[in-house]
Amino acid sequence: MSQDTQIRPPAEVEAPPSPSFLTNVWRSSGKTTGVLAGLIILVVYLSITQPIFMTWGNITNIVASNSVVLVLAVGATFVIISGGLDLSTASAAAVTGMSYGMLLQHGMSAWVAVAGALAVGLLLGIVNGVLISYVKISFLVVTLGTLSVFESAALVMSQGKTINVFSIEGFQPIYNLVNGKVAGIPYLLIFDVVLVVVAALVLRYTTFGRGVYALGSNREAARLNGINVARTTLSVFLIAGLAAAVASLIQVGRLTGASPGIDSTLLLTVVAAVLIGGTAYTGGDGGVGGTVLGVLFLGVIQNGLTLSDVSTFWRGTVNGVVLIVAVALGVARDRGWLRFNRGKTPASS
Amino acid sequence: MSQDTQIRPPAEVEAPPSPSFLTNVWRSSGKTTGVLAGLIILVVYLSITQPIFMTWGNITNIVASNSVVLVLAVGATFVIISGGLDLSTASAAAVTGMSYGMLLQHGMSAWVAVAGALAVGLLLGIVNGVLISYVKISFLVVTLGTLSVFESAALVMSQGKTINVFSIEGFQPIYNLVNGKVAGIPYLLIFDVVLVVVAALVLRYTTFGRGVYALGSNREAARLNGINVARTTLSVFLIAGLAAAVASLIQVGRLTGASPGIDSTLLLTVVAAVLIGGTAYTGGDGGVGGTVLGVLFLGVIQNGLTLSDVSTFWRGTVNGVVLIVAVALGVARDRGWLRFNRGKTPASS
Amino acid sequence: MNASAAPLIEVRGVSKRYPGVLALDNASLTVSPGEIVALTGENGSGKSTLSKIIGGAEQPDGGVVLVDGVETVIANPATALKLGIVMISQELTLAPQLTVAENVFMGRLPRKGRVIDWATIRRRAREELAALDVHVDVNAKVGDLSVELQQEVEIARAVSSKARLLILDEATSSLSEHATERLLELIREQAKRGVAVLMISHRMPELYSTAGRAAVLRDGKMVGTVPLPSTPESQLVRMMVGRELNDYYGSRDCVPGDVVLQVRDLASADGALAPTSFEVRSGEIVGIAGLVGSGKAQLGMALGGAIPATGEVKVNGAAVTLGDPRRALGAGIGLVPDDRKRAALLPTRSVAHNMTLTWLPKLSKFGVVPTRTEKRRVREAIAEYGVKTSSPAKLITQLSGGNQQKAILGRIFALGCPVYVLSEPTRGVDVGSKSQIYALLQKLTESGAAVVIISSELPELIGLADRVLVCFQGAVRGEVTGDQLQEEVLNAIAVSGHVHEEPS
Amino acid sequence: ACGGGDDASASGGTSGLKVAYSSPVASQPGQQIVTNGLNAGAKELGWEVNVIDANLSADQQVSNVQTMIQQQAAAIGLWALDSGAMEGTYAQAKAANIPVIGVNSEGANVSSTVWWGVNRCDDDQSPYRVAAKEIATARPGGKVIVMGGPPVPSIQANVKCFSDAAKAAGLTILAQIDNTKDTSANAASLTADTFTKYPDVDAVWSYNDSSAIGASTSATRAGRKISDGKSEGIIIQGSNGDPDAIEAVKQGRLSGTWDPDSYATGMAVIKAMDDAKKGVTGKNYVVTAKYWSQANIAEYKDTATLGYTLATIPVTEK
Ligand SMILES: Nc1ncnc2c1ncn2[C@@H]1O[C@H](COP(=O)(O)OP(=O)(O)OP(=O)(O)O)[C@@H](O)[C@H]1O
Ligand SMILES: Nc1ncnc2c1ncn2[C@@H]1O[C@H](COP(=O)(O)OP(=O)(O)OP(=O)(O)O)[C@@H](O)[C@H]1O
Ligand SMILES: [Mg+2]
Ligand SMILES: [Mg+2]
Repeated sequence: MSQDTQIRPPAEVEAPPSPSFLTNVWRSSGKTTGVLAGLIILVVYLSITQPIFMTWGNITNIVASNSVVLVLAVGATFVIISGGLDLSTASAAAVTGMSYGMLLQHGMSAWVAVAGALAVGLLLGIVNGVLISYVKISFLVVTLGTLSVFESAALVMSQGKTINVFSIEGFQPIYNLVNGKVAGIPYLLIFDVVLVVVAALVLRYTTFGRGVYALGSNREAARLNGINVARTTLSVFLIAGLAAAVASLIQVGRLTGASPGIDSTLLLTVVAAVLIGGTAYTGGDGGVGGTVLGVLFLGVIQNGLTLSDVSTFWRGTVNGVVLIVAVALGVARDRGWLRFNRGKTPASS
Repeated sequence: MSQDTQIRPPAEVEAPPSPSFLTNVWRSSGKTTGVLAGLIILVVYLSITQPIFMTWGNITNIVASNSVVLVLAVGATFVIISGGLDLSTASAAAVTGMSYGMLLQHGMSAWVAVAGALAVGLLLGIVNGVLISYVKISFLVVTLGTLSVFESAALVMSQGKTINVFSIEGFQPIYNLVNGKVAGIPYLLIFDVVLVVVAALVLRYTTFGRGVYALGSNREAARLNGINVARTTLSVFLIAGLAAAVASLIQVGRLTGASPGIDSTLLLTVVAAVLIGGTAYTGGDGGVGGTVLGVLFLGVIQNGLTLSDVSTFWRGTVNGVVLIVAVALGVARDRGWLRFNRGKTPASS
Repeated sequence: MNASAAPLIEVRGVSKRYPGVLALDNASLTVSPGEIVALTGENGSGKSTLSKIIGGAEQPDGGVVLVDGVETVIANPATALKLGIVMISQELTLAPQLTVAENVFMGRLPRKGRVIDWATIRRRAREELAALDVHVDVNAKVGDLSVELQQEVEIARAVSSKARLLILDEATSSLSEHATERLLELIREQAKRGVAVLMISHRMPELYSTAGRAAVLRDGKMVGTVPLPSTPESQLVRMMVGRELNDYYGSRDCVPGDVVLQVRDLASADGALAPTSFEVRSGEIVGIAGLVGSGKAQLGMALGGAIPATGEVKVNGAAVTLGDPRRALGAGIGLVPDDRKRAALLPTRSVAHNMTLTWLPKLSKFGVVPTRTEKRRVREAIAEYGVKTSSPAKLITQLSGGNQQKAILGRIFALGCPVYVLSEPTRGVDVGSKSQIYALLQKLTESGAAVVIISSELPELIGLADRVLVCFQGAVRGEVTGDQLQEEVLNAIAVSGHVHEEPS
Repeated sequence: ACGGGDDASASGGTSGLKVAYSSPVASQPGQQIVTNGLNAGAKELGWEVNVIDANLSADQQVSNVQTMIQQQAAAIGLWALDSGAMEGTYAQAKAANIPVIGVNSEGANVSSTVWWGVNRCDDDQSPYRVAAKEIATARPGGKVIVMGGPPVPSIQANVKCFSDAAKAAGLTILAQIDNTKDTSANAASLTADTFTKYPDVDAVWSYNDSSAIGASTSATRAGRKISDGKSEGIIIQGSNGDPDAIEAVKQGRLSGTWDPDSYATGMAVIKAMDDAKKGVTGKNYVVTAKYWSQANIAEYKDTATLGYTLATIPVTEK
C-alpha cells in the first residue's frame, strides 16, 4: 500500500530522450531556422556562382553597407521586444546626421560634433519615449507623428541641402573609423560585433533587459510585479534614439556628407530584419542574435543580386521569393514536414 | 428549489442617470475622440482662414484625392481587425493597375479590362491568403515578400513604362465614373459612401464580420467556437486584394495612365489612417467608421497644408504635430484631464 | 485571534466606481499579522476590486487605506510590493514567452553583482515549486503550460517573496484538491510566522479549514464579518447570496436512455492521452477525475476537437471528424475549455458578442445576423445564466471572473447540444450561481443531453455525476459508480492508478 | 591634347573593356534610355557595360561603387543620388586608379562630367529660361504655378532657374508647390487644391513629366483646356521627354516637355570614358535639350532610331 499512495511526479516531467547535438541546434534555432538555412544556402550558392562573393573585399563591403541597418535594427530590437515599434527611426537618423554635419560645418571639433549628434539622438528618443510612456499616446501614433516631424526637421536644418563634410578636418576621425581597417579587419566590423555582443548581454543579463522582455510579454504582469513600465518604455526609445545617432554617424562617414533625404525603404528594411530574425512583432520574444541573422540575410540577398547582375525589374521578385521560401523552410520544419529526428511536442497538459 | 433557481435581474442594470446627447457622443466616440475633435478643430480653423476650404469644389477635391487611400484603407481595416497586416497593398494596386492598363492596351473591352483587374486583385489576395492561412507563414513575412514581388511584377509587365490609356476607347467608362458627377455630386463620393456603408454592414451584421473580429480578438477562442479560421483569414486577404484592384482603377481613372511606380508613402498612409481611426493594431477592435475618420483627418491636413501655402520643409512638422496633438486630446479625455460632464462622482450610493 | 495591536492593513470606507457600476461602496476591512481573513461574496460583489486596491493595482475613488496604522497611498503595485503586500490576482499575470523560472522571480531577479544570476534563478525556482510539490521544467515557457501549472507558478512567485500581507484572489480555483491542500498548508505555516493573509475563494471547505474570519461583500457593500469555523455554512451563504441554498447539486429523476456519445480508442496526438474508450447515454452525467497531467484535460480537448487526436468518436451513431472544433461543434459536442483566458474569451469584444459567437451559425440567415433577435437572445441568456453586467455591450474583460465564466457557460448551454464536454465548468463561480448552474445541468440532462464533466473538485463530481472515470498518467484507470463514489476512492485511483485493495 | 598616333594606339588598347555605371534608379524610363545609350556607345567601342541600380538609396550607391572597384571596372559612370555625399566614393575610385564620369554630378575627384542641358542656367539659351520667356510671350504678365519635387539640390536649382527667369519676364508666380512624393497622383492632388484656390492660373511649369501629367488631369477635371502653348487654355510644361509625356503632347494633354536626351547622355558617358582611358580628363560635356511641343511633335523620333554615333551625338563642351 505504501507503494500505492506514493505520489509520483506529474506525467509530463519525464525527460525526453536525450537528443543529439545537431538535433539540439536544429531545435533551438526556433523561429530563425528557416532564415538560417536560407542564409546558408544563399552563401553556398553565391560562393559557387560568383567567385568574387567569398573574397574578403566583398565581405567587408557587405559589412560596410549593412552597418547602418544593423545599428538601427539593434535599437529597433529593444523597442519591438518591449512590445512597441519606432517608425521614426530612419527620420531620427536624418536629424542626427544633419546635426553632426552642421556642427562640423560650424567648426566644432571632431568629438564635440559626435557628442552633439549623440545628444540629439537621445533628445529625439526622449521625445518619443515621454509622449509614449508618460503622456500615454499609442506608440504607433507618436512615432508616426515624429517620423513626419523629424523628416521635416532634417529638411529645415539646411534648407534641404546636403552638407558635404569630406574636406572638413573634424570629420577625419569618423571617416577613418568608418572606412579604416586594422590588420585587414574593418573597424566597422569590430564595432558591429561589440555592439551586438553588448546589446545581447544587456538583454540577457540585466534587470533592465529582462524588464524589456517582461513588458513585451505581458505589460500588466510586468506592472503588477513592480517593474517600472514607464521608465523601461522610455529607456527603449532612448536606446532607439541613440542607435539612430550612431547609425547616422556611420552613414555620414560612408557618404562623406550629411543628407536630409531619407531612404524610403530604410524603415521597412530595419523592421523586416528584426522580424525575420525571429523577434515577435507583439513583443516579449526574440533577441539581437536573430536580428543579426535578419540583417545578414537581407544584406546577402542585396549583394548577391548586385553581383549576379539580376535585371532591375526582377530583383524584387527574387528578393521576395527568397524571403518567403526561407521562412517557409522554418515553418515546414516546425510542422514536421522536414523531419530531422524531432521528438514529440511536449504535452501542454 | 424552484424558488432557488428563480432568476433575479442582475443588480446593477439600473438605468444610469440619462446623460445629454452631446455627452453620449463624446463618450461613445471612444478611441477616435481625439481625431474627431482634431478634425473638427481643423475644419473650423481652415474654414475661417481659407475661404476656399469650405467650397464644394475643394470638398470634391478632397474626395477625389483620398479615394484611393480610402479604398485601400477599408480593405486594410478588415485585415487589421482580423489581427493581420497587409504590407503588400500598395504594390498589389500597382500590379492590378498595370493589368488594367495592359488589357486596355491589348484592345480588351471596357468591362473585360475591369473584370481582369479585379480578377488579378483577387489572385494577389489569394497568394497572400493561402501562404498565410494554409502554408501558415507569418503574415508579416508573407506580405513583406509579396510587397517586393508585386512591385517587381508591376515593373516587369511594361518594362517600367507608364501605360497611357487616355485615348483608348475602353477606358472611357472608368474615366467617366471616376471623374464624372451627377447633380453636382461626384460618382466617386457616392461610390465611397456605398463602399463604406457596405463594409460597415458586413463587419457588423454578418457572421463573416463577427468572425473577423473574433479572429483578431482571440484566434484560439474563435477556432474553438466554430469559426473557420483559415477561410476567414483567406477572405480578409481576398478583400484586401480586391480593394487594391478597385483602388487602382480609381487611380488609373484619375491619372489616365497606369504607372508601375509605387508611392513609397502610400502604405504608411493607409495603415496610419486605419490605426488613427481607432482600429487596434493587434486586432479584434475597430471598424471602417473610424477608418473614414482617419482618412479624412489625414486628407484634410494635406489639403489644408496646400491651401495655406505651408513651406515644403515645414509641412511634415505641421502634419506630425497635428496628428499627435489630436490623438493626445483623446487620451486626455480618457484620463479625465478634460472633464466633460463625465459623472465620475465617487461613492454616490 | 492572535492579532497584534495595529492591523497590518486597514481599509476604511473605500469606494470604487466603474462606468455603470459601483464596484465598491464604502467598504471597510482589516487584516492583522498572523491572521487569515476570507473575503467572500457573490460574483461581481467587489472582492477582486478590493484586493486590487490593496495591491496598488487600482486607485479608490473614495476612502483610505492604512498600513500599520498609517494612512498610505498605494499608488502602484511597485509601492505595494515595497510595503510587503503581495497579490496573486484572479487573472493570471504571467509573461507567456518567458520561462517558468523567470516568471517566478519577475521584478526581483536575483543578481550576482550587476549581472543576473541565471543559475540561482533556476535553482531557487525549482526549490520554490518543489515546496508546492510541483515538478515542472523551470526552463519551459510558461505559455506552454496548463492553467493549473501556470497558477502554481504564480503561487510560487507569491509565496517565495517576503510578504507581510499575502492576497490570494481565487488562487486555488485552478488547482486540484491535492495541490490546494498543499497550498493551504503553506498558507497556514506562513500565517503562523506572522504573515497576514487575505484569501478569496468560492470553495467553502477551504475557507472553513483555513480562515479565522470571513468578511462578506454584497454589491460592493461590506455586509459583515463573522468568525470561522464557528459560523455555520448556511448562515455564511445566506449573508453572501441573501437566500438559503437547499438541494445544492440538485437531482434528476431520469433513467439514462440510448447511448449518445461513443468514444473508442480516443488518444491525443501529443501522447498525453492514451487510447481511451467509454460511452455516455442520454441523460447521463459522467465525471472525469485525475491529477494534473493525468490526461483529463486532453480528453476534454480531444472530444471537443481542440487538439489533434486519433480514434473514433460518435454522436448518436454518426462519426465525428477529430481535431476540428468546427466539426465537433457541428456534430453536437459543446465544449467549455478549462483555460478561459486562452481558449474561450474574446477580450476585445462585448459580453454580447462573446456570447453570440457560438450561436452565429444558428442565429444568422444567409450569413446575416438578425440583431433584434440577437439582442433578445443575449438579454435572455444573461438573465438565465445570472451574468452580472451593467450592459450587454460592456467589454467582457471588465466583468468579474465568475461572471465571465457564466457568460462562457451560457453561450454553450444555450446551444442545446446533445453532448456537453465541460472542463472545470464552475471555476470561479460563487456558491449561489453554482447551484443555479447545477440545476441547469440537471435540466439539460433531463432533456436528453449527455454530459461529460472534467473537474478537479471531487465534491462537485460526486454530487453531480452518475459515474466518474479516473485518469492516471494519460489513461482511464478506473470507473467509479454508486456508493463507491467517495473522495477517498477517487483520490486513490488518481494518485496511484488503481483502487486500494483494502477492506473498507 | 593627344596626338593622332597616340589616339590610334590607345583606341586599339581600349577595346574589350568592362566599364560600369551606377544608376540612381534603373527602373525609371529615363534611366532605361540612359542605359540604352550606354550600351550603344559601348558596342561602338567593343566594350561591355555593367549597370548597377542603387534604387534611390545613397548608401546602396556607395556600396555599388565599392563593388565596381572590387570588380576592377575600367571606368565608372556615376549619376549620384546626392553628389554632396559622394566625395569619399569618388576618392576611393581615384585611389584605385579608376576614372569616374559624373552624370549631372560633380566633385573634386570626378574625371569628367556629362551634364544635361536642361540643368544649365547660365545663359539666355538655357532651357528653363527659354521656357519662362515663351510663357511670358504667350501670356504677358501671366500667372504661373511652379511645381517642384523632392528636396534634392538639382531639382531645387531647376525650380530656382525657372522662377527667377519667370519673374524677370514679368510673370507672377502664384504658388510654388512641391511634389515631394514624386508621383502623378500626388501632383494631381496638389494641383487640384491649388487650381481651386487660384482658378485664374495661366500656366504650370513642372520639374518632371509625371507631375505635369498629374497637373494636366487636375486641370481637365477642373474644366480647363490645355493650351498648345499659344492657344487658349492653361499652359502645362513638363520635363524629361518620358514616352508617356510625348504621347500626352500628341494627345494635346501637355503643352510640351523638355527632353534632356537621355540616350545621348548614355553615349556621352561612354565618350567621356573613352577620353579618360586615353588620358583626357576634366571634360564637361553638355547634352543638348530639345523642347517637344505640339508645334514639332510630329518630328519626334525615338532617340534610339536617330542613328547617333559617339562622334555625332548632340553634345557641346563647356
Ligand atoms: N475594469 C473594469 N471596468 C468596468 N467594470 C469593472 C471593471 N473591473 C471590475 N468591474 C466591475 O466591478 C464589479 C466588481 O467586480 P470584481 O471583479 O471586484 O468582482 P468579484 O467579487 O471579484 O467577483 P468574482 O467572484 O466573479 O471574481 C463587477 O460588476 C465588474 O463588472
Ligand atoms: N440593451 C441591450 N440588450 C441586449 N443586448 C444588447 C443591448 N445593447 C447591446 N446589446 C448587444 O450587444 C452587442 C454589442 O453592443 P454594441 O452597442 O457594442 O453593438 P455594436 O455597436 O454593433 O458593436 P461594435 O461597435 O463593436 O460593432 C450588440 O450587437 C447587441 O447584440
Ligand atoms: Mg458600437
Ligand atoms: Mg474576482
